Amino acid sequence: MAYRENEAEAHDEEHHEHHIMSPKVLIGTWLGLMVLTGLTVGAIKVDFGAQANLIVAMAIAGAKAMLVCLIFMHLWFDQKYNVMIFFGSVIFVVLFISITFIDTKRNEPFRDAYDATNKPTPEGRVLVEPTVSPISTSGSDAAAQPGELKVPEHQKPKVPWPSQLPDTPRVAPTAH
Amino acid sequence: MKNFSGLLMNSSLDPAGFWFPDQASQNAELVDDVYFFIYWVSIISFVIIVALMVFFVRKYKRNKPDHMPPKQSDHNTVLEVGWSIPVGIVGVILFYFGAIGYIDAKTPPSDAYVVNVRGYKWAWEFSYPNGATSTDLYLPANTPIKLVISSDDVLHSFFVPAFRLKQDAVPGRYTEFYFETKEPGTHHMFCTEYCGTQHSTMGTRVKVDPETQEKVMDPETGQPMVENQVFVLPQADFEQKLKELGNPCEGLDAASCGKLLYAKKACVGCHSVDGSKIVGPTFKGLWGSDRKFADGTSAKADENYIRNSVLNPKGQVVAGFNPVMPTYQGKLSEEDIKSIIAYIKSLK
Amino acid sequence: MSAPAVDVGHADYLKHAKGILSWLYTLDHKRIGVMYLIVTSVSLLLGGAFALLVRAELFTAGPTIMEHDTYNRMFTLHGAVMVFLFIIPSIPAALGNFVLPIQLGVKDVAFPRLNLASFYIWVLGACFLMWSMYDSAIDTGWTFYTPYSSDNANAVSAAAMGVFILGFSSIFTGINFIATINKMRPKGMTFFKMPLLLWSLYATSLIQVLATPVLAITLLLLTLERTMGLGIFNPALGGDPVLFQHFFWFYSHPAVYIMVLPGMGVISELIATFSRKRIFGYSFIAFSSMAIAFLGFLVWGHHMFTSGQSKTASIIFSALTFTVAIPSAIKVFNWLATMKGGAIWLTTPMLYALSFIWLFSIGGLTGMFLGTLNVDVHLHDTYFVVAHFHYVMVGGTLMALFGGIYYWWPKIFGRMPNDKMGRLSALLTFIGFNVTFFPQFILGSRGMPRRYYSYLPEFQDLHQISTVGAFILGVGILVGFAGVVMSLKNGKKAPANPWGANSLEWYCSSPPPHENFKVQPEATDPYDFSGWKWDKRTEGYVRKASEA
Amino acid sequence: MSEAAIDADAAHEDDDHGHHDEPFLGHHFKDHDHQFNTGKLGIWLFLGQELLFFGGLFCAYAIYRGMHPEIFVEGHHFLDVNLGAINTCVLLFSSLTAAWSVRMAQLGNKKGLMLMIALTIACAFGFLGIKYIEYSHKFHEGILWGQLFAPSPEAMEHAMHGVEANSRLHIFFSIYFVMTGLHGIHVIGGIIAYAWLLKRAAAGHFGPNYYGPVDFIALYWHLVDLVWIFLFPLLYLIH
Repeated sequence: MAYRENEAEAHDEEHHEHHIMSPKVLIGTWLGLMVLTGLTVGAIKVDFGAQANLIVAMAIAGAKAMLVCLIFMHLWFDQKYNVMIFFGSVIFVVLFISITFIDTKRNEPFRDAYDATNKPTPEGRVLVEPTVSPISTSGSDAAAQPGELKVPEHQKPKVPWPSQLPDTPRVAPTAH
Repeated sequence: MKNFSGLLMNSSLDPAGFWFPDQASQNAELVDDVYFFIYWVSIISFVIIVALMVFFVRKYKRNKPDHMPPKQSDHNTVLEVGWSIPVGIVGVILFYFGAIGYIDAKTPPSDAYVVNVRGYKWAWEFSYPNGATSTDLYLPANTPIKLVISSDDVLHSFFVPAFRLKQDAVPGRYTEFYFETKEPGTHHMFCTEYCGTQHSTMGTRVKVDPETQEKVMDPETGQPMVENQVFVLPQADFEQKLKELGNPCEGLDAASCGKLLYAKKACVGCHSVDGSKIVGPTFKGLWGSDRKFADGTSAKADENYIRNSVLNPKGQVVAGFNPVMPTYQGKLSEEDIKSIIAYIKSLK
Repeated sequence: MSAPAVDVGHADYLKHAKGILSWLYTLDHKRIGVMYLIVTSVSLLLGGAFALLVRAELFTAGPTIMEHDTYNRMFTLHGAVMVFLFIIPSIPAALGNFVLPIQLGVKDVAFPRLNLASFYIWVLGACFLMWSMYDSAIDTGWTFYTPYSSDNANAVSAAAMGVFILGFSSIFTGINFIATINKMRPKGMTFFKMPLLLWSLYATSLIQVLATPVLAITLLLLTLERTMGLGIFNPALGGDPVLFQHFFWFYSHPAVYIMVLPGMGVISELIATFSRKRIFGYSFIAFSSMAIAFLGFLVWGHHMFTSGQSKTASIIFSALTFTVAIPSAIKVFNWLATMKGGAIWLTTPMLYALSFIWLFSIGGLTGMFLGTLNVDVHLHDTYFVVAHFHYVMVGGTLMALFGGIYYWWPKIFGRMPNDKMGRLSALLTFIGFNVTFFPQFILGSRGMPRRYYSYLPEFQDLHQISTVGAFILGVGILVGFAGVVMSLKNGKKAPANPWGANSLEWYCSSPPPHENFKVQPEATDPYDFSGWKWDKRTEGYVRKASEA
Repeated sequence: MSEAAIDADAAHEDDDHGHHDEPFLGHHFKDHDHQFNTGKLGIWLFLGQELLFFGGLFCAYAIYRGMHPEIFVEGHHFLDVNLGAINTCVLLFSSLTAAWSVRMAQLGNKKGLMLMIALTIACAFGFLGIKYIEYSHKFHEGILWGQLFAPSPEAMEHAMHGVEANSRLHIFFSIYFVMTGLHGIHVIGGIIAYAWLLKRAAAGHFGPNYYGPVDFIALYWHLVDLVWIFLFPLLYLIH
């Protein structure tokens, strides 16, 4: 393998160990995975609180994933670059999910307000009696809508203002 | 082309007038200031880059194919870091002022006057706190305004260049922005999020006579007239306008009221009254005719049929047309529908 | 270090095997590269034809030559064909496939079958896209925004599946390039001795591998939404249309760098070769490619400042956006510094490279307007944006592609391209491009929204200038193609190294032999041009006697 | 299949210019190690893109779970934890056999290799069988995705005990069916790859010098397992 000696930079990288897993390690890992599976199923009997439940479940899944990655996929013995690719991809997934999540979470009130009057169902949105005024969702003061303008009493609204919606629910157009 | 050279002449006196429409909101001032800061930074950088490029090309020309430049300098870390720093500083400045203006436009004061904006294919509908609605936007002058925007069908985007503001109308949620109007004036508005066939007519557009489908010309200037605009009115005029909008059909018979609604509620975009086919079937000769539907059934065009077609347009799609019409449930009252039926009846 | 001997005398790859089947079944990266070059060029002409129809329609304010719906289909097809069929595969898959293994001195890319598979996946994806055109043609814009695309009678599903498939072509090319560069570099070529084109292709490939799958899943969900009523993006069913935009731009912003990074790599090669001077700030250019690739993943939200995205997210994305300005600026400055004190030879490829710098500078600088939050709120979705990204993508990629084609054409086909036509084409595209797109900055600032079939009369003058420019640009591109294609018939026979460049591809004959090199040569210093002297007889450069 | 393409390439045999003494060594590689390392890098890159591909679905999951946690609590009542747990065990066992098949190939044990591959394929079919039971049960009760979500009153009563379901419940099932469905398609892809491998193993292609394809397909199979390791608690184990 003459080419290796000449590639100073790649010397260690290219050295492949042909690591063979012993039956003990393989079976042991598998047993570990089975135990963790039992643990995660068992954990639903215990309530740690809504957030903590998810964290416990994900922690166990993470531990199982690490076992599979490091031993079954022999990442523990693999070249550094392959490890980097895999965990690099994980980092990009996390970035993608977390940034999108931050945005969506912060917009929740704007959607909830809309849902309050237009309920989404498999058949398409259905108008319902509103419980909150959408105008109040911006975070600013809800009481101050019309400002100083005086509206004549006799003028009845022709089109429902979001806080004055019709009594009967109606079915909005469906997607298809 | 004549106009363009005229505009160029103009620009030497007033670059803002060349690049931008009027400033009609407090927000516009900051936007323009930041814009022109970047504008000058860009022009200076660009001139330097191109001047150097041209200078090098002329000065360091290859005289003969074997000409080898004597010095092969390959890097200079101080220089590299040095020219990155100004880029970074400009970036920080721009980010700061951009964010300030943006946060401002997203943070309405509690006493802002609220107008609801609803986009649908292919028109805007503005509703005011008294329940009045309009297809033009009327705003009081020198007042803080908050627009609460929503959409009935697909994404739209409400854009008023003179306010330097735009915001998407997203179905399933409310979006909003705030600004403060300045002096009374008339401005354009647009839809800037692509929304289908008539996207380009959703907003200020050239006025077309609903009956002849001809452009309407301004008798004084000879230029085409436009409709669907933003009117910033003095406070008193604004209140007067709101009253009128509250009851558009006052004093009109049913068919005339229907004709008014036909224009106002954007029926005009898809249904002609002269027999031509636009997006939907024409209204001319509709009344009493036999309608053949895409699913093979048919019906006679009577009150019931028209009412159904308005409220549940996808239920009975006439053969040869696409089911694109949105429902007008909630947008037209029972009275309105009767007026429209009367109008269709009158179109023999 | 002794330089590899110029390798001449084996049967070249074009003559190695005959018949159409020897092309269709070929595993040779050079032939695959040539096939990509042909199909992407056809795509460019097709997309260009759509563009001219769009511009012709916009010549007058009202209806000019087509209906609303036809216009909407034309601009959508222009975008979809140009982005997915042309820009993304053009430089990496066509030029990259040809040049990358030879620059490494290897016989082929790491996975030749996968390479051919990528090509046929591309063809399959393109067929889906064509079928969707034949069926009813999409009118959603190339961005497929929901809910317009989820509730639309047109052939969106077919087109979305086409783009889904094209994505896999892109992913596999990326995998192939990364594996090749990582594992098959010749003796003596460390990462920091690679030609800069390889760095930019490496960065591009990383983006292709990491971003494209997200587009794939997005379009799959969109298709399922349309065919099976899934409702993840459709607000009528409780879905979130803004979520679609997050998904879409997580791919499509990095995709902008898939489009422009390879172009930057080509320009780095051209500037150094034609200045006959070591590239200035090698490691800064190399790192800036990687920095752009990484930062490109973190700024997708700047396409969504007005979309209903939250304030917080917009502010974060705006801040991150400005960080991309630094590596981009570094590249431009380094190119200028390379030219300083060089021996500049104004060949056709160099003219393209210079117009790249001009156009890319405008594209980059106008990016600052759009990264600034409150200014973007005004400019978003107007012609300003249209002009900006055309300056980057067309000014960037198209100029670099033509520069690259004229530069490597002698290597690919063994014929010198027609220099006069090349220069004419460089001039025409440059003028046509600026006349087309500069007025659009003015239009955009004044508030002219994009994707408009008709517009207010006051915008008409600028639109007419733009349309005239588009036709000049079209002529320029046709002349450019004519200049190279005609050389196949009557072009002068190309020497092995017509430009005096020193990366490995210039060490094998033009066109290269079937397996490039009998044995993998040792690495050369790609930016040391001193070993070559002009040879009058072949009108090319040959190794100086002392080293030959 | 893409992973098969990488494997095929790692064994790129080209009649006119291969290494004539080495039937499975590509002409452009220096030796088997070089070929193996390159192929391995290729498959890891492929797995990286698979992660991002599933990442989109996990993102959709995270968004909706963040917005509407109630639909996940309600939705999981419709799923059978026992079947999910059994399927997890089946997949974990197949991962063991997949890892063992690599060991067998490295040792040059042809019979053992074929046995392990056959066991892996059997587990994959077992997994799909159980999935079929789950799916057909749901189809039967009208528990479908998105717009088609129309559960029978009995199914509703069984899961919700008379409590009115959230109006967005159908989105849980959209996510459930897309995630498990795409995972199922990956399982089918794995079966095809393993069938190809079985044929080559029977022909005696693999040994200590050349076992790249066995290793690469096992890596792919472990990734399919990894995805399920997360899907199981995210979809079935909610409370």
